[in-house]
Amino acid sequence: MAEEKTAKKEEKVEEAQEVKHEFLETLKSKFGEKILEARLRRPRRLQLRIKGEDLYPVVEFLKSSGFDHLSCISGVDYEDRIEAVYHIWSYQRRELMQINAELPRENPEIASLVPLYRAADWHEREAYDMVGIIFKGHPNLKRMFLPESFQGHPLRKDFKTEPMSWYSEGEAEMWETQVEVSPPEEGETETMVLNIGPQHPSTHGVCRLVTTLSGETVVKIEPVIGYLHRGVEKIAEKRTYPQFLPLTDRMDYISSITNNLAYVLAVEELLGVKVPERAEYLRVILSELQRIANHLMFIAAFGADLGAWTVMMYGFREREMVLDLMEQVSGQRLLYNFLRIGGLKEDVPEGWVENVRNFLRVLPERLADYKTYFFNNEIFLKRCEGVGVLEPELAIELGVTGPMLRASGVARDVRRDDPYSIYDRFDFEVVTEEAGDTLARFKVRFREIFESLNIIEQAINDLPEGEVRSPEVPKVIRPPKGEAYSRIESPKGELAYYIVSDGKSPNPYRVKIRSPAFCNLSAFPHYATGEIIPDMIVNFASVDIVMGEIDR
Amino acid sequence: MSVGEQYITIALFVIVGAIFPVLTIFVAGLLRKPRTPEAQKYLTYECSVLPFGPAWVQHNVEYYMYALLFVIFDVETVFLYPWAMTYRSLGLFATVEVIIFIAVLALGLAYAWKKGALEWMHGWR
Amino acid sequence: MMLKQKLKNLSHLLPMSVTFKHLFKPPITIQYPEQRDVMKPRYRGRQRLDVKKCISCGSCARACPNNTIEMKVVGIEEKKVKDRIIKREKKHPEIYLGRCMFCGLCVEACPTGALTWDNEAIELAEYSREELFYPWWKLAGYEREPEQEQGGEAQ
Amino acid sequence: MSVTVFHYVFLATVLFSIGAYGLLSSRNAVRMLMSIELMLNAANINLVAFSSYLGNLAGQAFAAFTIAIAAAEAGVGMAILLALYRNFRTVNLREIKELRW
Amino acid sequence: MIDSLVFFIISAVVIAGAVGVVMAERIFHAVLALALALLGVAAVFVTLGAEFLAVIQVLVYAGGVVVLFLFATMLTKSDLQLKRPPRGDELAPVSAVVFAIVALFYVASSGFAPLGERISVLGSVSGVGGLIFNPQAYVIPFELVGLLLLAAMIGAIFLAKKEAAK
Amino acid sequence: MEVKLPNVILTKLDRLVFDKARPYTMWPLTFGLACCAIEMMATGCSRYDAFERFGMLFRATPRQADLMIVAGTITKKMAPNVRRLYEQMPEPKYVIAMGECAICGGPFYDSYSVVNGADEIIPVDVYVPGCPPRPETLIDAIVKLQKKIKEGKIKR
Amino acid sequence: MVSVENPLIMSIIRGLIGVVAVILFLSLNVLFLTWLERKVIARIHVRYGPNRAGPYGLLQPIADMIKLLTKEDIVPEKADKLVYNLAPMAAFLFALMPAAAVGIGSGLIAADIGVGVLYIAAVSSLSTLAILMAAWGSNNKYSLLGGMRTAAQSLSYEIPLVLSMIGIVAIVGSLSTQDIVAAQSQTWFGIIPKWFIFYQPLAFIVFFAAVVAEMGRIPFDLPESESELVAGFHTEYSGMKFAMFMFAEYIHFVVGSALVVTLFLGGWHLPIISPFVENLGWIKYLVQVGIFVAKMYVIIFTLMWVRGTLTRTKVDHVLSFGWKGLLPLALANVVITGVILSI
Ligand code: SF4
Ligand code: SF4
Ligand code: SF4
Repeated sequence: MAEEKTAKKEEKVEEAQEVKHEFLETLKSKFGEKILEARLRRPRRLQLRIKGEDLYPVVEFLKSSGFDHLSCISGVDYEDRIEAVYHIWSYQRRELMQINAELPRENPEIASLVPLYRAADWHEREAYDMVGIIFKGHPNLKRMFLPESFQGHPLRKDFKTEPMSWYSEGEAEMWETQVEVSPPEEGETETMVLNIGPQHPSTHGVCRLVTTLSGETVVKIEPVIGYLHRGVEKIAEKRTYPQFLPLTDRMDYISSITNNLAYVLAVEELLGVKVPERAEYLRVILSELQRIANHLMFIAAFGADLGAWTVMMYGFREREMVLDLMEQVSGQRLLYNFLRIGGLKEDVPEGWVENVRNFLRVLPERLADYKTYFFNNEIFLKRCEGVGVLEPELAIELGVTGPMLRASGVARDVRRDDPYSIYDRFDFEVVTEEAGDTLARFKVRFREIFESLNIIEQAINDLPEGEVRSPEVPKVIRPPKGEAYSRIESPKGELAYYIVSDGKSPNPYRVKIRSPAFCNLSAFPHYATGEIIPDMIVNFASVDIVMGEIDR
Repeated sequence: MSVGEQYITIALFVIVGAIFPVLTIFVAGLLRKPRTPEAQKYLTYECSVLPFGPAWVQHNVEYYMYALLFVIFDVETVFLYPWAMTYRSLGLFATVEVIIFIAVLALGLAYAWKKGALEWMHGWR
Repeated sequence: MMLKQKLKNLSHLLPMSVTFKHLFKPPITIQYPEQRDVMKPRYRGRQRLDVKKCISCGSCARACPNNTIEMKVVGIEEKKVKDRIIKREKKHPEIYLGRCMFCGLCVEACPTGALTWDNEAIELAEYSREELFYPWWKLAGYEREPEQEQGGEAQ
Repeated sequence: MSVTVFHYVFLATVLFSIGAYGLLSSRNAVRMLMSIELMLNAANINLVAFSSYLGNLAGQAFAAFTIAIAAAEAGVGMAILLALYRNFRTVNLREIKELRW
Repeated sequence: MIDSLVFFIISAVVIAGAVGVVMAERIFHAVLALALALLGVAAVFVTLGAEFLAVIQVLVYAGGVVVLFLFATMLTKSDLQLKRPPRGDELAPVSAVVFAIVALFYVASSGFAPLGERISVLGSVSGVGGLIFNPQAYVIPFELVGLLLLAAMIGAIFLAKKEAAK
Repeated sequence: MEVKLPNVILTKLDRLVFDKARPYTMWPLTFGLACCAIEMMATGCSRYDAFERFGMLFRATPRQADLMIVAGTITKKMAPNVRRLYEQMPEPKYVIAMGECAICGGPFYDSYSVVNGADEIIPVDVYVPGCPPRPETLIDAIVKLQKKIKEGKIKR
Repeated sequence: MVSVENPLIMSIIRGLIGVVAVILFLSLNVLFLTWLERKVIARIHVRYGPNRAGPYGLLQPIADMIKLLTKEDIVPEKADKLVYNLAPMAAFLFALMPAAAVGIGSGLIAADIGVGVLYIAAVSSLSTLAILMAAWGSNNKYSLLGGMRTAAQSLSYEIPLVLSMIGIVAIVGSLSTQDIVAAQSQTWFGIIPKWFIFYQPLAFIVFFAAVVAEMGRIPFDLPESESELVAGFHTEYSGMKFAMFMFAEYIHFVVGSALVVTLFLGGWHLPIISPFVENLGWIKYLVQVGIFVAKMYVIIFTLMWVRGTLTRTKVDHVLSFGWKGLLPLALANVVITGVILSI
C-alpha cells in the first residue's frame, strides 16, 4: 500500500518537473502585482518574494494547493528592511516554497499564520524574540528563549554583544523567569502547578515543563525553554564559514554529524561545489552510524525514564561501539567536527571499513536481546501502549517530523522525499507504525536502527576509492550573494539550515537552524494533556529532544 | 504483673526505636561544622526554580477511596483471624459463616469495581 | 483468571533471562586510573608544538574559532633572504586549554605540521583556571620556560 | 498501690470528657469526627476493662465490634465531609449551617 | 508498683494524645495526636491482656482510620482554613472539666474492689473467635458487621461518586 | 540541638576520620546542562563505570548530593537556578566544572546569553578541560578531587 | 547484681539483649545489603560497582554512613518543623518494631508474642503514617504527591498481605512465627520439605507480590519514582534524616524477606541437614541462623535481580493490580483453604 503510494508520487514528481513553472505562473496570474518575484531556484526549490501585507492570502492559497508542512519561519534583518522568510513544504508536490516577505524595519508587523498552520506558533514566537517581528493575531506572542524583560532583539544587526559576557548580580534578577500561576479554577478539585525542570532527572537537559495538575491528571503543560539558549545564530555572524562548523556540532550533540552535514550542504549549495563520490558515501555511512548512536541513546534514556537502569547501561554499551568507530575516524567521542565544506577532513583510517563490517555483524545480535527484553515486558508494554496518541492530521499540522510523524503512520522521510547527498541510490524502507502512541514511537526508532544498518551495508559495499575533499573549495570561503536552505533527515526529524550570504564577507550573514526537536516539542503539550504524570514522563521521553538544538 | 514478659521486649523496642534515631541525629548535629549562611538554602526545592504556589493543596478523592476501601477490608481481615485460629473447634458452621461474610464484602468489592472506584483516574471522568 | 496471571508472570521471565545472562559476563569496564584504554591514533588530546618547525606564521591563531590561541613573542629571529638579513619576531602559539574546544582547526591550519595532537594527554584536570593556560614551552614539552634568547638560536 | 478497674474506668472517663469537649467546642468537622473516635475508644476501654474484671470475653468481642463500627463510621463520616466540602468549600460546620441550613 | 507506673505512663500518653486532638492548632497535628492516643489505647488493651484487641486497634485504627483522617485533612484543606484560636483561653475550661471529673471519681472510687486475679489472658484471639463464631453467641452481630461494612462502603463510594459526576 | 563541639575537635575529627571517608562517597547531583552531560552519563555507564566504582550515586535532589558536576553551558537564564541548586546542597559540598563552557564559556564566550564560567556564580574545586572531556579526563578530575579532600584542602 | 532474682529485671535484661541483637543483626544486614545491591546490579550491568573503599568496596556502606553523619541537616523554612523532624524517627521506629517478632532460629526471637504475624502486619502498616508525615511536613509538591502515592500503594497491598497469611494461620492454628516455622519442619520421604509454599502456592504468589510492593521496590517503586517526582517523599531530607529513611527502607527489605522465609520457605529448616544438628548444642543455633540467612539472601537476590531487570510500573497499574488482581486472589485463597480444611 505504502509502496504504491510512493510509486505514484514518483510519477507525480516527474510531472511536477514540467508543471512546476506552471504553478508559479498560476500564482503570478492569481496575485499579479503582489508577487514581486517568483522563480525556481533549483529543482524542488521555489521562491516567492512578496510584501509583508500580502502574506496571508498568498499562504492561504498555497495551503489550499497542497503546501501542508510549514517547515520554518525565520526573520532576517537586512539593515534597510526586515524579511520574514517562510519555508513551506508540500508533501504531495514534494516541493519547497520559500516566501520572502518584506517588512519595513521600523514597524515589522505581519499577519500571524497560526490560523493556517498550528506549527507557526512557536516559530513566530521565536522570530519575535530574536528579530522582533510582530505577528498580529498570534494567540500568545511572548518571548521564546529570553526573559520578558530582556532589552532588544539579538539577531537585529544593531544588537551589540559584549566581547566577554560577564555576569553581574543585577542580571540574575532579570534572567530569573517568573511564571504566573493561574488561580485555582472552581471545580471538583483545585489545580496545582507542578514544576518539572529545569533540573529534573527526566527532562533530558534543561527543559522546564510547567504542568498544571488536577489531582494527578495533567490538564495543561507549558514548556518553558531557553535555559540552554547560547545565542549560536548570533555567534555564527561573527565566525567565518569554516569556523562555524565546530559550533554546529554543539547543536544536536547526540548526533552531531547530521548537523555538520546540514550546514555543510547549505554552504556547498551556496558555493556550488560538487563533493567527491567517496566523501558522499562516507558521509552517508557516518550519518547512519550517527543515527544508530542517537537511537541507542534514545532507548537508553527511555529506559532510564522508566526506571530500568539496566537498559540505559546496555544502550550506552552498544553506543560506545559507534563512538569507537567515530573516534577512530575523527579523533573525538562526541563532537566530531569531521565534515568539511566540500568533503571530509581526511580519509578514514585503514581497517576502519572492516571495523564497520564487524559492527554490522555484532549489533543485530545485541539488538536481539533488546527485542526479548522490551517486547516481552508486560510492564513496559502496558506503560507505553495507547499512551499519548498523536493523530496523523494533527501531527502534520503541528509540523512534527521524523520518527514521531512516522509513528503516526505518515510515511514521510526527507531522505526519500527530497533526497540530499546520495540517498537516492540506496534502497531502504521508511519505517512506519500505525498506532501513534508512545510504543509506536519507540518501535519506529528501534526498527530504524535496522534500516540504518541496511543502508550502511549498501554504502560500504559500493564505497568507491578516491579523493575525499573537493579541490574546488577556495581557501577563504566567501560564497556569492544568495540563500540556501538545506533539509536533511536527522535522527530526530527534519533538520534544516537556512543560510544567507551577502557575498562580501567571509562570515555568514544569517544562519537559521530549523531544528526538528523544537517543532516536535511544540507538539508535546497537545497530545500529553489529560493523562497522568507518569504517562507524561514517557510521553516526553518519546519526543527524543535535545536541548542544545531546541534552544540553540 | 499483668503485662506479659514478651510485651516488655516490645516496649523496649518502642523505647529504643524512638531513642536511637534521636540520638544519632543529635550526634550528627554535634559532628557538624558550623554552616555558612546562604540565602537560598532553606528555600523549598522546586527543580531549581523559585518556589511558587502552595504545596498543600487539595488532592483528588481517589486517594480517599483507597483509604476507605482499605479500612473496610482491614476490618474484614481482622475478623477472619479469630476464625482461622478457631475453626478446628467450631467446624463447618463457622466456615460457612465466614464464607457468607466474605461474600458480602466481595459484593462490596464488585460494586466498587463496577463504579470505577478502583480505577485511578480514568474511571472518574 | 489464575491461569492468566500465571502466564503473565511467565512472560516476565524472558526479560529476566536477559539480565541473568549478563550477570555472568565479565565486566566490560576499563578501570581507568589503573587500566588504560588504547588511545586512538587520531584522538585529539592536547596540542603539541614542535618549536623547530614553527615558522611564526600565526595561521593557527587565525583559524581558531574561539580566539584561544595567542602568539607569544619569544625572541628575534634573523634570517637570510637573498643576501639580506631580515630580522623578525619569533612567535609561538600559546593555548588556553580552558577555552579550547578541541576542534582541530588550528592543527589543520598549520602549514608546517608544527602543531600536532598529543593523543595520550588525557589527565588534564586542574585545580585552578590559571593552570589550564599552556604557554608555548609547555606545549613544546619543556619543563619550564627556557631562557629568552634560546628561542631563536636553538635551530 | 495496684491498678484496679477503677483506674481504667477513670482513664476512660477522662478520655470521654475530652472527646465530648472536643466535639462540642470545635468548628472543624474533621476534629469533631476525631473527638467521636476518642469517645468510642473510651467506651472500648471500659468494655475491655470490665471484661477482664469479670473474666468474661464477651466484652472483648463487643469491643471488636465497636472498632469495626467505628471504622465504618469514620469512613462514611469522612465521605459526607468530603461531599460537604465539595459543595461549600469549607469544613467549618458553623459556616455551613449559616450557608444553607 | 511497676504496674501502676506502667499504667500511669500509658494513661499520660493517651491523655496527652487526646488533649492534642482537641487543642492542636493544626488539624494535621491533631490527627497525629489522635494516632498517639490510639496507640496508647492499644497499650492499655495489652495491659488488660486483650492482645488481639490491641492488634486490631493498631491495624484498624492507627493504620487505617488515622490514614483516613490524614487523607481527609489533605483533601479538604481544612488545615489552612481553620486554625484554632490561640490556646490560652481554651485550656482553662478543659482543665477545669478534667479536674472536676477527677475529683468526682475519686470520691466515687471507694466502691470498687481491686482488679484482682484475672482469666488467663493468652489465647485471647481464639477466645474471641470462639465467641464470635459460636452460633450460641455473636454470629448474628458478626454477619451484621459484614452488612454494615458493605453499607458503609457503598454509601461512601456513592457520596464520592457524585463528585465525579459533576 | 544547638550544642556544638569546639571547632578544634571538629577539625581534628575531620582530618582523622571524615576526610578518609568522604572521598569515597561523593554523591553527585543528577544535573546535566548540555553536551558534556552526555559524556558524563557515558562516564557513569558500563564502559567506564566511574561513578559507582568510586562510590558515587546519582541523587536527583540537591538535598542528598555532595558534588555538583557542572556539565555544560551555563546560560544567563540558567545561572540563578544553578546558584540556587548549589546553595540548596548541604555542606560539605564540592563542585567540578566540566568542559570548557563551565570553565569560561567555551565556544560561546562572546554570546549575549552565556555566563563565562561556573566560577562566576559558584566556587569550583576542579576544572576539567575538554569539549566534552573524555570520560578518562573526568575520572582524573574525580581522582584529583578525592586527593584534594583527603589532604583537607577544601575549606568550605 | 542487686536482684538478679527479680523476674522483672530479668525480663528487662533479656528484652534489652533482644533489642540490641535485633538492631545489630539488622544494621549488619542493611550495611551489607546496600553493598550487595550495588554489586549485583553492577554485575547485571556488566560493570564492577563500588571497589575503591576497602577490599571489593566492602567499606563503602561505612563510608556512606560517616558521610551522612557529618552532612549538614537542612530544614526548609516553609516546612512544618515538628512533623518534618518527627517523620524520619517515626519511619525508623515503625520499621524496627516488626523485627521484634521475627525469629531467625528456634528460640532466637526477641519477643515471641501470641499475635505474632498479625502484630508484624499491624506495626508495619504504621509506616504509612511516617511517609505521610514526611510528605506533609516537607511542604514540597513532589514530596506530597510522592507521599500520597506511596501511602495509597502500601494501603492497597496491606490487605492482600494480611489476607494471604490466613491460610497458613489456619493450618498451623497459631500466630506465632515460632510455631509456624515448627510446623514446616517435617518432610515427605525425608527430602521434600513440607514447606507452606507447597501447601499454599497461591498465597505465596500473593504474599510475595504484596511484600515487594510494601517494600517499595521495583517494579513497585513508586516511592522512589525518580523520573517523575525527583525523590518522592524524602525529596527535602538530607543528612542523617535521609539516612533514617534509607535505613528504614532496607530494614523493610530484610524483614520482608525474612517473613517470606518464615512463612513459606520453612524458616531455619532444611531437609537432611536440620535433623542432624538437633543435638549439637549451640552449634545448632549457628546452623539454624546460617540456613535462615542463606534462604533470606536467596529472596533478596531474587529481588535485586528483579530490580535489575524490570521497569517501573505506573501508579494506576500498581493500584489496580493490588485491588483487582491480588485481593480477589487472596479472598479466593481464604475460601478455598477454609473449605478444604473444614471438610
Ligand atoms: S583546537 Fe580549535 S579551539 Fe582549540 S585551539 Fe585549536 S582551533 Fe582553537
Ligand atoms: S604552529 Fe604552525 S600555524 Fe602556528 S605559528 Fe607555528 S607554524 Fe604557524
Ligand atoms: S564544553 Fe563543549 S561539550 Fe561541554 S557543554 Fe560546552 S560546548 Fe558542549
